Amino acid sequence: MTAEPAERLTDIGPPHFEKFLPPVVKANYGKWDSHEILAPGIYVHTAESGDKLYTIRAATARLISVQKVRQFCDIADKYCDGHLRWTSRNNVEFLTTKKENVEPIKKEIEALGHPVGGTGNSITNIVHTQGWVHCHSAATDASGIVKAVMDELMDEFTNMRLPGKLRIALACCLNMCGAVHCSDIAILGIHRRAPEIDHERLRKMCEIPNVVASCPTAAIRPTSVDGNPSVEVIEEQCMFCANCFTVCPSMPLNDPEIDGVSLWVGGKVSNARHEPMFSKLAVPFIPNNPPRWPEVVEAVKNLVTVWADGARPYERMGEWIERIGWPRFFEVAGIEFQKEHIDDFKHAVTTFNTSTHLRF
Amino acid sequence: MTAEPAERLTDIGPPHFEKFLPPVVKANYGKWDSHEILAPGIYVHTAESGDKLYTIRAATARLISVQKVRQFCDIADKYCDGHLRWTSRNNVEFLTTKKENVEPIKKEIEALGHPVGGTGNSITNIVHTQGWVHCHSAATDASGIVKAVMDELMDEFTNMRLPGKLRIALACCLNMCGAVHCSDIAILGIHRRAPEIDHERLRKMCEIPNVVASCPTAAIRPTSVDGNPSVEVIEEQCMFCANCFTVCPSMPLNDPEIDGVSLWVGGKVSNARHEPMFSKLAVPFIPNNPPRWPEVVEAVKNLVTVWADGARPYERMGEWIERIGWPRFFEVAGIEFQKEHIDDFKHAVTTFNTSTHLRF
Amino acid sequence: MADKTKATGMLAELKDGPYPSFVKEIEAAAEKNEMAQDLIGLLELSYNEKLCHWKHGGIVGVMGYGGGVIGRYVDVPEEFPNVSHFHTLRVNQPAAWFYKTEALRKICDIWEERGSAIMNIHGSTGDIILLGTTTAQLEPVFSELTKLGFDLGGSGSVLRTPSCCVGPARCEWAMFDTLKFAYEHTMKYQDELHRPYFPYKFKFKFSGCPNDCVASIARADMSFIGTWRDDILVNQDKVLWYANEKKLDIQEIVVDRCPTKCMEWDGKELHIDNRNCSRCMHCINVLHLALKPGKDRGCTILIGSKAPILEGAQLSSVLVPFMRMEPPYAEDEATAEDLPELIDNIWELWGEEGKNRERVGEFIQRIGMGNFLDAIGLEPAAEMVSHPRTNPYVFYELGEEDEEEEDE
Amino acid sequence: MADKTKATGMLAELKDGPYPSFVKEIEAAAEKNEMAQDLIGLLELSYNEKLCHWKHGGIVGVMGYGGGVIGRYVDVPEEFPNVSHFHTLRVNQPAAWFYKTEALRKICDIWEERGSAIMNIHGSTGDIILLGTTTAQLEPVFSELTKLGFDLGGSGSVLRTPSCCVGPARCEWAMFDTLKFAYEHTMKYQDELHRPYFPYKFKFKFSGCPNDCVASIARADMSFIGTWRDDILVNQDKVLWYANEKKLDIQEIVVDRCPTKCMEWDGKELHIDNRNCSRCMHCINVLHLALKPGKDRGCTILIGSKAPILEGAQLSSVLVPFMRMEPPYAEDEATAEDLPELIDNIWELWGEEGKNRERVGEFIQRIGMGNFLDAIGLEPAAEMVSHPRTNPYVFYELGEEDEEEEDE
Ligand code: SRM
Ligand code: SRM
Ligand code: SRM
Ligand code: SRM
Ligand code: SF4
Ligand code: SF4
Ligand code: SF4
Ligand code: SF4
Ligand code: SF4
Ligand code: SF4
Ligand code: SF4
Ligand code: SF4
Repeated sequence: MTAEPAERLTDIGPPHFEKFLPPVVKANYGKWDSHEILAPGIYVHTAESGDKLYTIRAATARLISVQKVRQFCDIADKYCDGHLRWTSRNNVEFLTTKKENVEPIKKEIEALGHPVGGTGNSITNIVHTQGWVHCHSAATDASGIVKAVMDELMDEFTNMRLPGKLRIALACCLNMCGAVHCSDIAILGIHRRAPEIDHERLRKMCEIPNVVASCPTAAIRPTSVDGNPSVEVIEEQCMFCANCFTVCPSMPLNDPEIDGVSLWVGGKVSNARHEPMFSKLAVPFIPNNPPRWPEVVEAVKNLVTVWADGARPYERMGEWIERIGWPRFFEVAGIEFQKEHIDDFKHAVTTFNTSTHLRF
Repeated sequence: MTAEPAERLTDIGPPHFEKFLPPVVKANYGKWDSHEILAPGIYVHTAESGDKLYTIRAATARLISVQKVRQFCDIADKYCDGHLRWTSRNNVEFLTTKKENVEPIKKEIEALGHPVGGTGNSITNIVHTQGWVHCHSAATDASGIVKAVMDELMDEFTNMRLPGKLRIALACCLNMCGAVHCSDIAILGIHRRAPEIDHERLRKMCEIPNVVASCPTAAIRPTSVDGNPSVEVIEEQCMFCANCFTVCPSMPLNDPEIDGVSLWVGGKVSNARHEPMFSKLAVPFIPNNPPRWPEVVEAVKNLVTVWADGARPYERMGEWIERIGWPRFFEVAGIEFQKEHIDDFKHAVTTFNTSTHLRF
Repeated sequence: MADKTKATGMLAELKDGPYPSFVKEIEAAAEKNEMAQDLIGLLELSYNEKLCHWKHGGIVGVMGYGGGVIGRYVDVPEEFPNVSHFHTLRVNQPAAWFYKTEALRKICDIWEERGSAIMNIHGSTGDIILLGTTTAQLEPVFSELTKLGFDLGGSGSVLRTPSCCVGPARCEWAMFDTLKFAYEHTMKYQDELHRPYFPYKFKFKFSGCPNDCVASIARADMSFIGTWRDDILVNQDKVLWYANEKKLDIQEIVVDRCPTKCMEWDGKELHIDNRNCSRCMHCINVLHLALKPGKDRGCTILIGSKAPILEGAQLSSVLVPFMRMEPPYAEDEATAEDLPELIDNIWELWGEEGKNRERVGEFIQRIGMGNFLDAIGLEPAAEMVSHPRTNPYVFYELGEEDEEEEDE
Repeated sequence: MADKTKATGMLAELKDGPYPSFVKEIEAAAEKNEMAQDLIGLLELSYNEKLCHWKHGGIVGVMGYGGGVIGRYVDVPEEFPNVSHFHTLRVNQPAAWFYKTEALRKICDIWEERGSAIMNIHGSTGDIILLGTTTAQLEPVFSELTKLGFDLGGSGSVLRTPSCCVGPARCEWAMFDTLKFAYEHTMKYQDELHRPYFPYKFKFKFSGCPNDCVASIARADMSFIGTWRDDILVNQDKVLWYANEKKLDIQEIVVDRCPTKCMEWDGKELHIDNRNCSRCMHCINVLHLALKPGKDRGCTILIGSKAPILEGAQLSSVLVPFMRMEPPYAEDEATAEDLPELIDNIWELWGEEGKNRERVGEFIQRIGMGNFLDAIGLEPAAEMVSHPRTNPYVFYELGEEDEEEEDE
């Protein structure tokens, strides 16, 4: 490492969390006794000491301007001694020990356009990724679909009338930065065409062995084009994962008419009742239809509805489907079961129905 | 094909089954109404017509002399109008419409040394294979272990006091002709050393590409030995499946001190309650100890006992273990969990515990 | 010299005990048969050395057949010349293993004269195994067997001897005629059974109901398992009889063990939500005098089970969720009339594209179930999987619509 | 020209509706910020063309760090010169995302001056994402951030920014101090976080209980999830209160949903067979005023989860069934004192033998879990698997005993 100017700070890490904890949290750290949800988005935690902490949770778009952050800060300064936090699903939370502050906070944050809710058996914020706002990999936008879907589902954010929690996530490509692979409903951007190779640029920018190694299905082979070393893609072996593109920019897969979105269902993360589960393919393909992706919104809404109608209390999407069986799920959801639904990757054989357990 | 003598019969297939069905079966074919187990090994089927058919089931060793078959025939001629059958697990069954024949048949067959039983919630005959009696692949004997184990478990053949059915199977090598892969308890002959290559004979007898292709782990590579083409085995990659030996006799794996037996538990075939399940590794290795394999007998007996003690009515071995969890199974069975138990073949990752569901 | 007809040493220790002794069987045969005598000696050697003494078989068989005989040679022929050749013949059993003594006695006679006088009744696939004879005796044995009306079963890369459960012959739960289908499939495919046209072995097994008494789901490349589609027939009086007379705890033993939890019991009536019943048979098995499968019967066809070599063991998986196996056949459903075509399509595809020694289950793994279905002309059905894929590695095929858009 | 600070066309349609609009956020930023203005235009272009307009980043960053910045360039720089460079900085969040307004406002000031005035609170890994600036601004932003006490988070083949649930700060179920462990692991491994020593990325996440509110089991190479070993604490009066006052159907909602069926409810008392409880949290979640986790607390450590690229997605699997995370540490159990060594051993092994871009979960798949355990010095435990192997393809290692016998 080169010598650095004396005053340059590095490797200092984040601020110690204690600097930011509200006094009531410090005082009762690790000694909380119970919580109760008072209303959607509003809960109170009671410590063994008897101290109480009220939390008001509101939706945010995650993509947020400094102006808005300052407005949040204004509320926190006014009611919360300057304390606030965000949740693991990008909702903002205001923390106060004063019960009388709860309603004013709710009013002010809602006035800013941020509905309060997302607690208990509701649909909370969608975990999502960059999309066309920042990523070169995106097969679809992130923020736009999320906005359109949440607009439609907002009543389930501000109410707690669902059978259980429902977690939606979106990732704009198979890299799955939104970790959609374990969500009740996952929205996933997909390519459906093999990379187009720009041999000229590839020669300059990419290491051929790395490119070849990047392909999970061994679809990429070294070859020579016009006397120069390059690669070729065996199209029948390509399943459009874009890992080659991650490694080598000269192999883009984007295509406005071919790219789109797939929907996945029945994943979960918590260990409550059922072990964590992966999401499974429900709708293989919906075209990109900006700005409001109406087909995606409708399909997600439909999934929420059939689940809400069919599930027993506390049954998450995947638990409900396991109880009724996948054939019945496809039936009630009105989705046609297709070739795409049948696994053909490495562990495919472990997903086959090796029994005569069938419902007719 | 060469011309055949005119009288030579081929492709005639087996006799039509109707030739061998007892009259009462023909009369009530497909019209049976119900059955009842009157005593271990003895059951009656009642037809819609009211006709009754009594069945007396007795153990046989499967490996049987013509003399014994004739003795069975004598009994069948005397009491059953010459009708008898074998079951899918190699027990012999005498069929009669006369209730008064039941006891005499039982007496006579028992007098021949063939106990009556194997019905209902019992341990029926062990499905097994050739072993040292006939197969070149055998890592252990079949008939000997079966005899020793069944001698020990005979009380569970002649009684019906177990929680559910318990099916034991034995295969003398990984080819698993006994299809032990779905048994409550499976006894499996195993090699534990890589093949020794007889390069001289290999050259004459085996096709090198076939040999190379036969290895599931790609442990076999073409090489040349003393200037002649042959193969070599990368020992760390060999897991002793002997598939190369099946294809090429010059690669034997047999070794008196290294070969032995492993035990597997919790498989099932029927769809009753739980879907069919594979058996899972319980005891990785027990040395061959003829003539009575006392360690194997003891280990099997122990498995039967812990299951019989712990299972609820109708819970098969695998269902019981699933309920109590594998860690508890290893604990109550007194078996040490070892590296060998952890899968490392193709779908290994699907067998890992991806939850915090743990019992302490 | 010791008496060659008697086991001494280690083997003798396997003569005692309540379970029938295979050693005594060999001894019985050995009284008049020299092959059986040498088998005793050879086995004793194996027991002492903990080693088997058989060598690979090479190609032996009967004329015109590619299977049915397993060749076997001993590696110590000097010591045991009578088993120096010791080939087995697999004799195709009659469906469901029913016999008349007459036929059995004749087989015994043939085998006493021309073989070891020892057999397996039955082998794991279902054949009668005639255990050990010389090459010279193969044709004569075959000729006498066929005269008696018996033929050889399968071995090698052929259709293996089909087998079936006792089914309609003695079981009230047989949802289709297992014996008939086993017999007919054996007869129709005699050529495939005797001559190795396939990449590897192929097995059919037929079980009349989900209890699967021939282990078809674990041991057949194509498994036929009876089932029903309508409601379970309930005789409530008999249910009460089980509860009151037999003191059977219906809640614990039946209702709580139901895998889909689709039953309710209020102490008086048993209610079944048949739409959610997965036809597991448990309640019927236990309350068999009170419950019976429905009347709309047929079978589920599954594909691909096998032992571990090469790619790991497989269970069969659903290929046709429901097929009617008897008339009247409706137009819009899968029926036994479609079976020959289905089988042909599978064999044709696997025959052409299967690798040497690749079972059909492994073949499907390699090419993908979706592609397999496409190629044999079956529609995908959700019943085929326990759940849809979890990985996003989908080989999307662009539809016409997409292609057009692409051209724009 | 149109007003560059306002979305028109397609984007404008995303301004209505009850959910907060990201378009309005960009507009707000755009009032004073030219980067934000060009972002509106660029996004509108993407919406119209259904295509993203970003190119790969190349290597940009702050001096001495190998991560923390994602480089990004637009492919239409002529049209949108203000986003021609548009790199993001990942700023390491404080544990559990607690802030004081003072700090947040200062970050806003920095970012308004030197970046796009747009950010993500938070990114999927947990960082504050400062969304878009020029190469020239990277060092100044970094310098101002560090002066404020903030540092960059991870990107590339480094330890990624650890994250944790709110845990003991506000949750009664935190079975260990998630904030403390997240903070300490962030501080201890600053070097690994900023400099790419690894084959690929590595993530730590800490959840206080099996509810796993940071999705650690799905999104962390090493997942720490709180649990307990002793009995669930039951307040029977409060259980009755739920039953009688809250009219909660304890049988259906709690007992029937218990995955191990280890509970009984007779209308008066709730009985738990704790030996069979799998610590799923369900009953505690529902009856939270009546039931509490036991007092013998610690965490389960799991390894290997990740998104699908390359070998398919994985969930983390059990590595250490139970580790005590606070004193007093007993001699004979796994405790947090063993953690540094465990982590070192894993990193060393994976660092040496992992392939380029091979996550630790994939590495374990490749070398085998058993070998992995051997190499890092952990004993195999039945808790690590959902069931033992079903295939007989065991790489037996001959023990000394066997070897001797072999030599004989
Ligand atoms: C604030 C937050 C933690 C944080 O550090 O930020 C949090 C906080 C709480 N969670 Fe959570 N969970 C939070 C993300 C999660 C996640 C992670 C995720 O969704 O990505 C999960 C796993 C989700 C999954 O399984 O896919 C999660 C699964 C749970 C569960 C299990 C629910 C289930 O039945 O599966 C509970 C138990 C319950 O609600 O009864 C729970 C319960 C709780 C409680 C009641 C714990 C407590 O006593 O304080 C907290 C608030 C009440 C409520 O209803 O929201 N929390 N919780 C996260 C809020 C996210 C949001 O803005 O909506
Ligand atoms: C005779 C035989 C069929 C044949 O064609 O030969 C047969 C006959 C019957 N079986 Fe079976 N099963 C026969 C092999 C099997 C097999 C195959 C095997 O073991 O290889 C299975 C699958 C085993 C498994 O799951 O691993 C089998 C699983 C069942 C079941 C399901 C039991 C369960 O709870 O899992 C039943 C139902 C029951 O017993 O209540 C059943 C029930 C019956 C009934 C009661 C059916 C009936 O109404 O006649 C028959 C006799 C009573 C009894 O208790 O044995 N049969 N049965 C086979 C006797 C084998 C023997 O000698 O012991
Ligand atoms: C005789 C029999 C065992 C017995 O004692 O009952 C038998 C014996 C042999 N089997 Fe088998 N198999 C026998 C039923 C089975 C079964 C069970 C079944 O059919 O239900 C299986 C498991 C199911 C399956 O098909 O996968 C079976 C799976 C194998 C395999 C592994 C095949 C695989 O794909 O995994 C091999 C190896 C091979 O084919 O190369 C094999 C190979 C062999 C060979 C030919 C040995 C070899 O390596 O070439 C054995 C000859 C033994 C001998 O010297 O007599 N045998 N074999 C069974 C046939 C008797 C009969 O016709 O009735
Ligand atoms: C910013 C962020 C998405 C977001 O909007 O929140 C993100 C953005 C990118 N991720 Fe990610 N990942 C982000 C969290 C994740 C997560 C979630 C998590 O950490 O909990 C995952 C799934 C979990 C995991 O680690 O597997 C994730 C799995 C990937 C992968 C697939 C890795 C794999 O092993 O399967 C890639 C591809 C790669 O590494 O080459 C990737 C690659 C990328 C790259 C760098 C694109 C690339 O191909 O090089 C993206 C840059 C986008 C951009 O232009 O800004 N990102 N990425 C997240 C980081 C923010 C933060 O620091 O807080
Ligand atoms: S999911 Fe794909 S497109 Fe979206 S941010 Fe991550 S890498 Fe970029
Ligand atoms: S997109 Fe994926 S499958 Fe296709 S060539 Fe690239 S790396 Fe291979
Ligand atoms: S299991 Fe192996 S040793 Fe036994 S008969 Fe079959 S092939 Fe031969
Ligand atoms: S025994 Fe099996 S693993 Fe070993 S070399 Fe032979 S085929 Fe390969
Ligand atoms: S499989 Fe079913 S029909 Fe066949 S014998 Fe067994 S119980 Fe009866
Ligand atoms: S057959 Fe099985 S699934 Fe159907 S009701 Fe009976 S026990 Fe339940
Ligand atoms: S993971 Fe557990 S301890 Fe952490 S916030 Fe969620 S419920 Fe509380
Ligand atoms: S924590 Fe889960 S497993 Fe344990 S008793 Fe409660 S519901 Fe049952």
